[in-house]
Amino acid sequence: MEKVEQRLITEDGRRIDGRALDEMRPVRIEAGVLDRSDGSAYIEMGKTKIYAAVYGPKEAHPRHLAQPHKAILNCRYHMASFSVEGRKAPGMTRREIELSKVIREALESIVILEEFPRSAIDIFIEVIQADAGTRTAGLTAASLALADAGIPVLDLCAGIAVGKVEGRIVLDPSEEEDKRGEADMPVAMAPRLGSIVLLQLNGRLNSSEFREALSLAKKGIDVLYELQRKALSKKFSGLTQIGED
Amino acid sequence: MEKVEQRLITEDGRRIDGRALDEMRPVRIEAGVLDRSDGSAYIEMGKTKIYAAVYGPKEAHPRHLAQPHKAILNCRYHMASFSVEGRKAPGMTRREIELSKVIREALESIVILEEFPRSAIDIFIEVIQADAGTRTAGLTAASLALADAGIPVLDLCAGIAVGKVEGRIVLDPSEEEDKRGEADMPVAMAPRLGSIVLLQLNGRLNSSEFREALSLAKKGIDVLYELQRKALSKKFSGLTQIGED
Amino acid sequence: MEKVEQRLITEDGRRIDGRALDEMRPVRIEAGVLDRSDGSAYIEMGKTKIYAAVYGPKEAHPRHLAQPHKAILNCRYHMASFSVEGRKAPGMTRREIELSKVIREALESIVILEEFPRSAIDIFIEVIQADAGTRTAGLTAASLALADAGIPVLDLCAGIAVGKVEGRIVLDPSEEEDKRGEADMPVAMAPRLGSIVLLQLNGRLNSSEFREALSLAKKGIDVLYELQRKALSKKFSGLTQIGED
Amino acid sequence: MYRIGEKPYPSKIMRDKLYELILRGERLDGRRPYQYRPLELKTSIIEKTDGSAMVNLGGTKIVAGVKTALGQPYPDTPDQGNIVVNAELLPLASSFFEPGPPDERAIELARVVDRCVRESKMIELDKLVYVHGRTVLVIYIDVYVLDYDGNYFDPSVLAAVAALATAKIPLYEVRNGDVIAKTESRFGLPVRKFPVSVTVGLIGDKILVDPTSLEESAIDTSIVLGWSDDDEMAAIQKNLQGLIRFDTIDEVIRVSREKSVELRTKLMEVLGRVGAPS
Amino acid sequence: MYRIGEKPYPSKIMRDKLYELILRGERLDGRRPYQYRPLELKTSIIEKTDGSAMVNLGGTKIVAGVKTALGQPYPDTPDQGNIVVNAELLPLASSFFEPGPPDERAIELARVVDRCVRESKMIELDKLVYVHGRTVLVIYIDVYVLDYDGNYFDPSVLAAVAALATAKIPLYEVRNGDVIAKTESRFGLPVRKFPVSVTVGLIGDKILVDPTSLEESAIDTSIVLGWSDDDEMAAIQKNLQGLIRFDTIDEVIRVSREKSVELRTKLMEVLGRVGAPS
Amino acid sequence: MYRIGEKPYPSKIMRDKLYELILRGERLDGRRPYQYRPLELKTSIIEKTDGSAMVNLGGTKIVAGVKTALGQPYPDTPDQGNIVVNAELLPLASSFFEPGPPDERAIELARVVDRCVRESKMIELDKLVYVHGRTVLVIYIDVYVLDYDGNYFDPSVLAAVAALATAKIPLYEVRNGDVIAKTESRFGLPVRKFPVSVTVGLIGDKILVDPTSLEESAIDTSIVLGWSDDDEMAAIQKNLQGLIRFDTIDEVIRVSREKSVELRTKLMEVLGRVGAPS
Repeated sequence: MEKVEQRLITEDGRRIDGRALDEMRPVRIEAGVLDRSDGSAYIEMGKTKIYAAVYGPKEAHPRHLAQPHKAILNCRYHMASFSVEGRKAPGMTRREIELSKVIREALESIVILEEFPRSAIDIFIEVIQADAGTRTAGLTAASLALADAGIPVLDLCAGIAVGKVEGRIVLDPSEEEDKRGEADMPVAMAPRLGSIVLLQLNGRLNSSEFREALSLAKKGIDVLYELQRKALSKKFSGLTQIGED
Repeated sequence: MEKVEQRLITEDGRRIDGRALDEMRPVRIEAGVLDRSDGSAYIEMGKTKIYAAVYGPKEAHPRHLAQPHKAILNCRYHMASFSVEGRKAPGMTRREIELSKVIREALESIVILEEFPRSAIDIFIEVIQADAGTRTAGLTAASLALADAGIPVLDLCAGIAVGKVEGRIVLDPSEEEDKRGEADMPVAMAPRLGSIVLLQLNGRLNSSEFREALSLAKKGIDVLYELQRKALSKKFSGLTQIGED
Repeated sequence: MEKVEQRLITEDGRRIDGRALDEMRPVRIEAGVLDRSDGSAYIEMGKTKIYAAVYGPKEAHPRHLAQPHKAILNCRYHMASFSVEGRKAPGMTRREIELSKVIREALESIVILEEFPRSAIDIFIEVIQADAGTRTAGLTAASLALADAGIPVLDLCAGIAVGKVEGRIVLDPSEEEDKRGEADMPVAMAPRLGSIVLLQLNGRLNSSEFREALSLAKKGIDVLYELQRKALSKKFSGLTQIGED
Repeated sequence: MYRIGEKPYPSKIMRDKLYELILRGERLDGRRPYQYRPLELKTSIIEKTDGSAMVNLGGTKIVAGVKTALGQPYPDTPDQGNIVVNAELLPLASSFFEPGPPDERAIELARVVDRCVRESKMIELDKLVYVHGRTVLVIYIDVYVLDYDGNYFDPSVLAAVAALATAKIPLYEVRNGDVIAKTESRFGLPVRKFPVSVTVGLIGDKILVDPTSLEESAIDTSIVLGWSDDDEMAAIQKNLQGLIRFDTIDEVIRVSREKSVELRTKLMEVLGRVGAPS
Repeated sequence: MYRIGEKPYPSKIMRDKLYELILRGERLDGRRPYQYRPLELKTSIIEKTDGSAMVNLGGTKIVAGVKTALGQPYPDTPDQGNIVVNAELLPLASSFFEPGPPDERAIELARVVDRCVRESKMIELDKLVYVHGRTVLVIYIDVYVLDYDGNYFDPSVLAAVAALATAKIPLYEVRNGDVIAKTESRFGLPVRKFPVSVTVGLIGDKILVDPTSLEESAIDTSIVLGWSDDDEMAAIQKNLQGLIRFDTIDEVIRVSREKSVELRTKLMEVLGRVGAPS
Repeated sequence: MYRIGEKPYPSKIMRDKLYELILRGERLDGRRPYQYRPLELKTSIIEKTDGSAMVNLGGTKIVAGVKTALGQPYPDTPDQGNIVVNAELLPLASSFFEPGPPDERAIELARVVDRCVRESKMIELDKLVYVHGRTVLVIYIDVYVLDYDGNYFDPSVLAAVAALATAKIPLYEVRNGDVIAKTESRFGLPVRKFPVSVTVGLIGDKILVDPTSLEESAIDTSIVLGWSDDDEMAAIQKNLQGLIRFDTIDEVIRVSREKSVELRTKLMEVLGRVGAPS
């Protein structure tokens, strides 16, 4: 434990890693990165590195889980043992089980499940390095992987965390800011539907801070949404135009 | 550990909590205490507090467990983590698994399973406070919950423990008597059938002590059986007579 | 830990237990030793003591595992808690799971699975004492149990380990030789098919040592194969000739 | 993967009917949209715990118990006591629940209760350290759902908070590095906040609070908001599939805040406390 | 919930036939009602254990092994060694058994063996304490059912008791608080009782002992009685569904007592002991 | 019992076609029988590990990470550091893989990687002891299969070895029996061998290397050979059902040895090392 901790925000409103309060970390988003799955994506946000893959629609299994009028969606958010400081023991933690649930519920909101009765769609999110914002980055990659798999959706969705650090609302908190900050609020939206698909809060915010945080999240999500669309168009133009990279 | 332990039975035949040797603790029995289940009951014996609920008959699941000529009975005896001194780790202990089996076998003896081929009846016993005699109290509550669910039985059954403490046979041992006594014998009977449905012994008894213990148990069981019938009649009269409590 | 360890091989080429380099431990092989199973066998190699039993062919269960054109083979290699130095915790270790796989794959090579579509054959190997060479001895017993069950096979198979100890290739290493030696190589063959069905190596061997080890294993396997055939003929002659032992 | 006992397909007819009622300010069970079901709260019901509470919210019944023990702090908080929350959806409470280890819903419930208690700073955990980095108080909170008619979040938070607020622990003394319990006298935990959660159901552009099990299968989605005091949220959890329209958020915050004050007032009455703790 | 490999529906025809035979003093396999199957008992068969035994009772084969190690006593018995019993119904023993962790039947078997050994006070556990409250002998008893034709209780108790009675452990010495094993010399455990169990099957108003697997599916119910010596029971376990009529109990006690003497005599012969231990 | 996601029945037609191609020195994807697919190897890709590597071998993608920590040695090797290998066949890599704890294939993969590293004596484990019998370095190697088109053994061994060879650990100092990490400077592990494995597929009297997923379902069987250096094997694992004819063994050894030299050369290039380590 350090005796005197460095301030997280300088007097001129810069963060430890030099970012402005409303600035997200460098992002890289790619579609179609894994061959075996029906759709896949890769995302990097700072040092956070995540693969997502989609299998399906396919026969639901075991059979009694099949729904007569729609597909079921399964989702597993999982972290590699080496993805975190120290070493995570193999096996799903309670945190991973909870995040799998909220991510699945977010995606169930946008996938048109009624198109595939009696079938199942499996979504696998593998965090190979975790450096804050993994649930929202994982969701962003998973949404892209669904689109890459050609599964019909109402909209893409993307997510990002907002935080409260030393009294200020910041976009896309780093791990250090997350750990030492006052609040962390992961948000995901389907922008074209004008809707929130994921929303959680750890830590304390009053009503007006909450509104500020939500607006800031919207700003970041719009950027990610654009990157998702570019990644898709790059993937599909690459497939149809011979000779292109 | 106390150096000199208090005697459990005084010279004039009174027990630590003031009871006579053949006296049970205060009992409270109610039927129909939980709304969601098909039948339910609550029992208090001293500080022992237990809920029981019955679901079914319903379709057996998974299917290959279904029996063509009768219902299967499932039973889970489970203790809340906070029900005991110290804290029980979540999850079923070997003791809970054994008791689930002996309670289920006792109830299988009285339920007319042949009335519901291919179906299942689930019985859940939740001990929210354990202070000796939980398996027999749980069975007593479960039998009442079955009747409350309208499931046909050959008879109600009720149970109580008898113990040997400082050489004397006592009814309904307290936790202290159980821990420091020489023997603990849980017994359950279906009185109208003239039969024992559950019988276990931990500790040492000779043949004549065994016979004395069994008679004493019978005495206690007859009281509980009467209380079960009253609880049922209170529940069902309450349902049919408008305006009654 | 001993400061000065005894040499494992004397100057005149004898091993700690008096065996020659190419000499296996005393072996006992019996068929039909357990009544409930469809086929069974018992093997002792030195202090290694193993039972094997076969159930099937029978209906595959759960159903979705059934194969339309052949039987599935299940195999469990399991060690009793008391079979080893110290006490193995109950439950399957990673080692037991791996060995179950390689033994099953060896047996799948010789059983004519196509004769029993949609069915399952279960093989259980129980090591009640482990003193080196258990996987190959277990496989040898399992192959005999399959034959005892009357399941059609292309050939019997038998196995034995070979080791490298103080630079010398030895047959059927003892536990001490296994622990302190340079290499341990379990081998199993179907002699009449001129084929290897199991082959593993732990430790270091160069190409020529490998060839020497494989030849030595073949020598041991031929002996075991003969003992398997004798055990079978003893079992079946015993069944048909009245009055025989 | 972890979806056990999933609820049946929400019938479109039921949804439309509920929406129509809400438009008129009504509900299926006669309540108004922003009205909770009758709430009963009893404390100190399990003598073997350090603190306990039973809550009935309409047809949903929760029991929570608190036990404490000495233990090691987590490596990253050597100067704080520990909180461990476990929740179980008992199979006797509903045919939606199954026996076995906690499923994803039970884990979510436990973690939401945990966040309400922890992030609100309800307990002054730094006062529960006896030997820095070595011996602290560990507080186990076990929550059981005994009967389930929708909305297990709010009564679970109430039960956990009431059990904590009424818990009595021994006085611990440090002698030569050993921590010794003086069991003859018992004291309350250092409580400074009384968090409550409010579950809001969303249906189109309308909202309601405290949904029943039947309503849960008809609404579009729902969200749980944990208020640490009248002015501050400590936890939020959107917790069913479905969309939350941007234009409903302000009303969600406003109503949940209002209801949180109402629930906290009721809680303080039962605890025999008025206003903020000393 | 834990019922794996449940036995098939007892055919009423089989039950009636068995009852008729019993009325005439006969059984399906030619035995008399109160007659055990042939019993074989061998000890010291697993060299890597401290004690071991194999028992064949008709077509039921059991192997038991005892291992010992130093360990901590349980908090509530700081002045006693520990006994840990584990039993497994191996899938090679019967198509009724499946691979996997011990099911409810295996757990019941282990706990009945445990009670026979523990409640009979077979082993003087207070002589196995080396440092009060800190270091005691832990005795692991592992029982495996290798072949199963009914009644795994009685041969399991016999195998466990024979393995314990013949076990040899090192001499332990305490030096400066450390407990050191002197492995050069080995000694027996402090044994003072030789418990045996008797399994009684009930069919209407009649009883029989040591049921086969076929009989287990025809009788009404069964009960296991553990006798710590000729005059005292240490454990009872009714262990199948079904009713025990009050009017059969005296006969159950009488017969089980008689058979327990017979089994104990056989056990003592194999152990080379006559009468009570010194 | 542990067979999850077993591969479909190898069609006889596919087998015959593959065999015909091999006879002509060809393969389904245009390779020659003894030719590996394109290999890419990158190290230091996960900043939070002590060492990491990603390997693409055709359509098979593996990531491996190394973490180290202080721990206790195993009782039978008090004078050696520990290696712990874990492998997972992630369900995103193939429809043959399922979520859940490692199945028998993942366990086999981990144990084969472990043997290649351990039996080759790649790491001088005796240099990783800080307090004899009490404090040693524990090396955790975690291998994940991210995309699977056959042969996960060889790229997993390459990834693990590359991650180990590039790992940087703190300098540890012993002061008064305490082991203290000096994190300001980091050093490589004591590496002296560079094991690689070669997977050989067998089909009748012919062999091929590095089978794809499609080929795995057509070949008769396969075998993995771990070469610790140019002249010595450290591990062998026959790993699919099927027969290895005696008359193919010599060719298996010869070819695998040759390919191991090729793979090791490629590995050393990436690691920036030439020839044997100092």
